[in-house]
Amino acid sequence: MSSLSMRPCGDFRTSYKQDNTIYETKTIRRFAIVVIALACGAPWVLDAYYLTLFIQISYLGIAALGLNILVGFTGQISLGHGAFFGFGAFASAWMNQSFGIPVFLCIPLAGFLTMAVGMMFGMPAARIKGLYLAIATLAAQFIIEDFFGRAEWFSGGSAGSMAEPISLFGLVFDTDEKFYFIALFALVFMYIWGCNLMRSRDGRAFVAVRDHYLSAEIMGVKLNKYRLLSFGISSFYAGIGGALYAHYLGYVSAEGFTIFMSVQFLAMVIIGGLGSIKGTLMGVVFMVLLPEALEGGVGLMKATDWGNIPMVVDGLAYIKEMAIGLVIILFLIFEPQGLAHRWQQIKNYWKFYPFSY
Amino acid sequence: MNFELLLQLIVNGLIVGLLYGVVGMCFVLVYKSTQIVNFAQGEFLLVGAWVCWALLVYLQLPFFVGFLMSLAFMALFGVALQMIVLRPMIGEPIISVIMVTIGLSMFFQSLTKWIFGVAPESYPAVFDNQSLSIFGLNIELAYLMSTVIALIIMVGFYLFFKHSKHGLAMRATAFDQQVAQSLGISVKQVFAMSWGIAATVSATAGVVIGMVNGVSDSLSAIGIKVFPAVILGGLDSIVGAIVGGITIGVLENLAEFFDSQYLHFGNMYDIAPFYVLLIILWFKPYGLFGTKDIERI
Amino acid sequence: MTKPILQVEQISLAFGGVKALTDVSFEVPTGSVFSIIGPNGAGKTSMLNCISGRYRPNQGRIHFDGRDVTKLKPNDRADLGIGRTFQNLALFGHMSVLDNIMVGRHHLMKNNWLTGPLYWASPAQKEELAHRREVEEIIDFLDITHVRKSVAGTLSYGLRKRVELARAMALKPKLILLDEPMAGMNLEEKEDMARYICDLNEEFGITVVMIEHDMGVVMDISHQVMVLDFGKKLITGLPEQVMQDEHVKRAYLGLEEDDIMQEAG
Amino acid sequence: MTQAALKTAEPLLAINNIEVVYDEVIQVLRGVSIEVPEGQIVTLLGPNGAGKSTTLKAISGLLKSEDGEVTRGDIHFGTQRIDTQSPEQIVRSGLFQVMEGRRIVEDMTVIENLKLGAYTRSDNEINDDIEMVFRYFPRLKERTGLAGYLSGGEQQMLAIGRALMARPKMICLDEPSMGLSPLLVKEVFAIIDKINKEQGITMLLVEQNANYALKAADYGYILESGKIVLDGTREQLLNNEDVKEFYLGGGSDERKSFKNLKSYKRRKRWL
Amino acid sequence: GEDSVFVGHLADMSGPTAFVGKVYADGVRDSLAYINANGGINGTNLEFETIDYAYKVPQAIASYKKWKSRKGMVAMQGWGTADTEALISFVAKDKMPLFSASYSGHLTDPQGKNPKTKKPAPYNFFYGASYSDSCRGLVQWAAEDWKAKGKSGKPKFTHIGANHPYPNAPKAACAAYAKELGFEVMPPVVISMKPGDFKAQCLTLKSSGSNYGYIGNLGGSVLSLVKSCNTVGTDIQFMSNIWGGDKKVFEAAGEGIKDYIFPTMTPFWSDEAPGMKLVREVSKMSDPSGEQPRLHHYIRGVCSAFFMKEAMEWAKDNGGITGENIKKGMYVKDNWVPQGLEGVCLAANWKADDHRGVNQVNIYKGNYNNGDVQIERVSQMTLERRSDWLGF
Ligand SMILES: Nc1ncnc2c1ncn2[C@@H]1O[C@H](COP(=O)(O)OP(=O)(O)OP(=O)(O)O)[C@@H](O)[C@H]1O
Ligand SMILES: Nc1ncnc2c1ncn2[C@@H]1O[C@H](COP(=O)(O)OP(=O)(O)OP(=O)(O)O)[C@@H](O)[C@H]1O
Ligand SMILES: CC(C)C[C@H](N)C(=O)O
Ligand SMILES: [Mg+2]
Ligand SMILES: [Mg+2]
Repeated sequence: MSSLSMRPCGDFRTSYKQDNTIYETKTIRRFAIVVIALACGAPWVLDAYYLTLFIQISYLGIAALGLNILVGFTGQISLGHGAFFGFGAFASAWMNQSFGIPVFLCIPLAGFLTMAVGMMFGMPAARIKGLYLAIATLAAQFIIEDFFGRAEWFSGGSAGSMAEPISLFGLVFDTDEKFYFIALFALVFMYIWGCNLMRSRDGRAFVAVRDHYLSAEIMGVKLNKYRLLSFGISSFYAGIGGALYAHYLGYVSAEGFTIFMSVQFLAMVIIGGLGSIKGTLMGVVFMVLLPEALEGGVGLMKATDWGNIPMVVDGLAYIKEMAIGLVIILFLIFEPQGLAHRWQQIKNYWKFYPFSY
Repeated sequence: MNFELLLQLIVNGLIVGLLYGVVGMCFVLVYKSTQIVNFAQGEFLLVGAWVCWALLVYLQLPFFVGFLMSLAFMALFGVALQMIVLRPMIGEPIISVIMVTIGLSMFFQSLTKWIFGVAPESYPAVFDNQSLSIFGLNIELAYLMSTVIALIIMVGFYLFFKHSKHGLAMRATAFDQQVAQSLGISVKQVFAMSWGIAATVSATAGVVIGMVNGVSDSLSAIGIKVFPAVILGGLDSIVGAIVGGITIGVLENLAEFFDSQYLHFGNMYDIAPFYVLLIILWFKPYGLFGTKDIERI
Repeated sequence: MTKPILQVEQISLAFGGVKALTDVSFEVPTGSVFSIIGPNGAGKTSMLNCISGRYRPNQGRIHFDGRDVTKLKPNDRADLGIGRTFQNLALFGHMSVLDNIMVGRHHLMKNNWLTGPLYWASPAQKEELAHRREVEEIIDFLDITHVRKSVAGTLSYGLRKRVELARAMALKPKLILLDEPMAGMNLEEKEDMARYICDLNEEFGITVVMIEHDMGVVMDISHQVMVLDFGKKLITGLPEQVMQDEHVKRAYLGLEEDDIMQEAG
Repeated sequence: MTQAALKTAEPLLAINNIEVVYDEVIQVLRGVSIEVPEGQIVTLLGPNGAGKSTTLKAISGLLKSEDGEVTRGDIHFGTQRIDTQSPEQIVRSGLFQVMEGRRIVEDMTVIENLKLGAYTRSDNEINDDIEMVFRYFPRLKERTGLAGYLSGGEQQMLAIGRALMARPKMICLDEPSMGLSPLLVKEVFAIIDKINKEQGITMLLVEQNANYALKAADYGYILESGKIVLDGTREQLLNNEDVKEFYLGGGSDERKSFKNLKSYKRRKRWL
Repeated sequence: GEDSVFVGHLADMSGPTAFVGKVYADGVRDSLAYINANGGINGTNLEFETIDYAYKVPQAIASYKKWKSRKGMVAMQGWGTADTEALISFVAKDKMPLFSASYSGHLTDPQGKNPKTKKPAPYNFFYGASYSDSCRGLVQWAAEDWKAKGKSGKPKFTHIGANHPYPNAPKAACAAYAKELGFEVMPPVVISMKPGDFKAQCLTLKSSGSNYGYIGNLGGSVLSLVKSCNTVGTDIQFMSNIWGGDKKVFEAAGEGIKDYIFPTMTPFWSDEAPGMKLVREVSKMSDPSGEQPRLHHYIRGVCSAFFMKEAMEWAKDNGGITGENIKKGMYVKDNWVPQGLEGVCLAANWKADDHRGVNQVNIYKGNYNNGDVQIERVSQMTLERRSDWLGF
């Protein structure tokens, strides 16, 4: 019962080091390495469409991981993540344009700049809790969005701003095939960073603050520092994601970073599984592929007889939107704890197979 | 200083604010009894307004008949929604439930667009005279009607929560669903009731706004607009929702005043309430009337 | 018993009209087991909250280890070496038992959000493992090895209490505050718990302040007992002395003298 | 009362060989059968994690909200089968649970909490019953603030008082004496006894304080690791060597001191 | 040479601009289908796909990439300002002509000649006068109107619109020109893109005594503005951009919309023009009855598609239908009107260094009287091709 932990059955470790790894078993670790190695070969196999999807997954995934650190691990809801994502995009473009800082440096710098902004807006977190805080971040969303439209010097105002492609050692990452590697590297790096964060001191402090902030404080955790810091780190991730997005697209428009985007990030995190790093990635993949899959479904529907009546054809766009809403609803009804949880249950099931308990 | 403009803006703010207050109350009602932050609140307005519009335009019903019928429909709608979608979520993590309401909002927004199109439509004229002059400001009669309705609804809400055992049950459910169940409270019933009421009252607001500005998918934006109002007042305070709503209404208009007269920043009308919200929360972390969480260990 | 590690001077605390504590003073000698008993609502937990920093008393001072800590934040007091457990369990429900206990090491560790994520490329790994080793010792000591990877929230009540104790011990405290450590336990578990408390007091030299309603335990393992009633200090003394006090008997134990020994089991 | 006599009396509550699984994988109860005859007090003892609270939650239908499920066996209350019913139906049929850890509604006042207890009733004697609760627990009357600020003992009293407000046929109490001062433990058990005697309310009592529990009860079960390992009448259990040693303290006549315990474990004979 | 070529079509039929997006998209879609059904590009089949990207930039980019890599797209019909601008550098790099419905002025400078231009847009084309130029035309009209009404003093001009790229696109350019023409330019009034209660803003307009208001938004918010301002009782002459005025707006606004000024680039559905025959044929592609009246945005979509078609035909004869050749094809003709659309599409001139295809604005005035929409032409303006207006 209680000793029934989520670990493979016959798995013995002889040192704490082995016990402290990110991956539960050697097999899984090897598997992860093989997947990454295979991923490196993707540009030679997949066409740009798939690469674009992957690149989307990567920059959104990085930002979503940041949100999960804030929402899932520290327990503070943010409705302003889209705006922070946008801030990172503009900040990186701005630093590159205005100060001529090379792009590959601008990206981390944008991360830190966004972190600063995130912490500024996270300041109320020291005093405000729960949904009140969520709405305070909603305010941040609108205030920052308004700022994008207003601050010509920073964002180019309504005209938007240009972002140079990344170049490193004379290599310009301006095609999908090339950018793919940047995206892959960034994704892997930021995910490992996240995994490590969560298994070290500050990561634990975040979770402690989420689970029981009063006792966390008594255990020596500086409450306000960590509440603020989690905003900082989550914005840092958002900033990095945003900056990648900017230099991938080559152009940043003030229009893109709406409350809808923030909500989408939340959906990714919740569907993936709050407080799960692996889950975040699953959620992002889900949310990126869903519209694409539905697009395919819509195509199939048009081909059928009943699908070809005018009411349906004219409404396909709405049917698609409705389907996205519906899938989210159904998904959460049947899997309210997210994909990560389902994954865990499947694993457990097989672990004990054929004994169900 | 242009006092006339200022006065007119303030009156305008009061009246629009009252409407925010009514929508905010529904929001609070759902929150108070289910802990759910309802992101589909705006869609209640939307669906209600479209249904009423359809009854009036297609079936040519007299206004008050169509209006009451759409309210009845919305009560059923709220209950059904709760039964089909939210009931299975009872006991699940609150944030997942909130996400479900976001999904609902996407769903109904697209559904209404599909059925009714993206073009705004006007209601048939209800009053002979569309507007009335107060302090030199013309105010739509529909708004005055809504003021009366709002006041009635507010008193009703107050009595309900203070004196009926259902009010108690709702509060208990909000505090801890498991405990509520153990006391014999049917969590499902409580949920159904609060969603039904919220949908009905919101639809009232939807119809009123629709009469003034036309019905279109943007009605649902009111759902976002009441967030600052509700938070300002305190998430779980009915009185707070009203005060918050009126405050936000007046604030918007004051922001417009100072912006247009002095600052010329542009967009202050929409954005200023959020600045003020941040400032107020800094000093009153639970809004003006929200109850503090009990922090005992 | 040497000089007091904790000195509480004339603490008063009120919540609105409720006077939780009135003018309470006492001293806890270094290395002792000091019990606080008293009827429900007497202000015992409030007293612990004042010591650990959760409540700020309206009046009075608290000295710990020669320092005035009255105005310090809870986390700073943890740094100084005050650990505690809670009456209504306050574990980090979704964390594993191991992580719960590792949080106790928080103030002793140095790696942060920049060095931690660089795990292998920074001293973080070494530090984590070193602390892990010490935590495992505590886990061993408290006999919770078998649940160390379980999620704390799913454990049974008694185990959770033990994990709380482990977490408090992980702080390396000089003073540990225990709020009803035996509540909800059966005899066997109480015995275990009593043994742990004695051991951590004797072997690790940690001073213990304990609130407990089980008179058997209180009498057997404490060096001194203080009785609170309606927020006021009634008496401090050796366990036997306190039990003899007429007022205590009536207001708290509700027993005749002979019953005490018998009932306590 | 003999065991035979008990068995013949038609039980008010009958649990038949139930198994409970949490989260689809964690099995906690492995075939538990318990009978509670009308008008009696039955106690359920057992170490931490044995599954006592789980048993109670299975009875009151609250398992579902914790991702738990009764996968085998059935539970009857009177003539109804209740393991398929919703918690509120169960309460309405007269079975009330006082949950572990008090669980009062912290942001309501004492009176409001009591009124909540009477939620399923529609008569107008509620105010009389509030007075009755105040007679049992006089100190609650003085607490007018929010219940969240009551001390632990006061909260426990409120929880029991709230159960009385429902005028149930049967109350399941989960560790009512936890965290109470000796005087109050005594009081609470006295009140439990009084309620049982005066109002004839049947009780299923989960307790750690075996001394009191067995004294109050007519019959007892011992649950370990999800199985009933022993049951019997009060006398039988009080005289059982193992029960004495592991639950009551002092198998022999001498009471051991907590200070000088041996750290070896003795084997229980029923294992 | 090729059997078929692929054209991608991005449309917003469900997003925030669907109010007109659907209408315009139908025009493009029907045209492409019509072209295909009638011999394609001189025998080359015109394959196309319409994707509703709901005005979301990332979705637009993903669709673009998909078409580019999988379908070998040679040209694209696009929609909004945000996505078109996001695609500028992609289409430039991929040599992919993009015909958008974003008339943002800074898409008109293909070589970055004007120092104000942020980013040259060599592969972007649109049919119609830019937002800036239409606004200039309206301002010119306003200046004449002011004189004609015999008013004295400086007329006051106000830009009204959301703080978004699309309404903002002509803001600075138009204000500069208004000042040139002797207007007093008031601080802009911001109203959201969504319909709402704009009484506060109308009170501002009223108290500032603004005479001419340029509306940069579309559809619903225009309606709300007109309604709110009527309630408040402003005395302002509204002039909207091309998306803000059409029959549907008047019908939805009902009584109360008065002397509302807006520009067009094509005739209306009920107008008679030689080219309208073809337009009606095109319309039958999705409405076989041919009865459904189409808004003028639809017809603009038709023009956009047929200009592209003729450039493709040229390309086919001059080295094959590739993006690069289509671009060249756009520069070949002067005063170019697609065949069969005479009197429908205005004569256009795209040049390698100047993508201001059309510099003409037709200005209309609309009214709603007892269930009847009355629209009359009030003026036609031809804008100078000033070099400092290129890309601005
Ligand atoms: N945060 C608070 N706000 C208001 N009143 C409080 C608060 N904390 C404690 N009290 C009140 O102070 C008094 C003492 O409470 P405390 O929890 O210290 O009692 P206790 O001695 O620990 O009792 P128990 O043995 O039942 O735990 C109680 O009457 C309680 O209601
Ligand atoms: N929601 C849950 N999910 C998973 N496991 C659970 C859950 N609740 C309880 N358990 C497990 O079920 C077992 C029995 O728990 P239960 O609370 O019934 O014990 P108990 O006998 O009441 O113990 P105590 O005396 O400590 O209250 C424990 O091992 C516990 O870890
Ligand atoms: C109607 C408008 C919002 C769309 C337009 N094509 C644009 O420039 O974005
Ligand atoms: Mg206490
Ligand atoms: Mg239990």
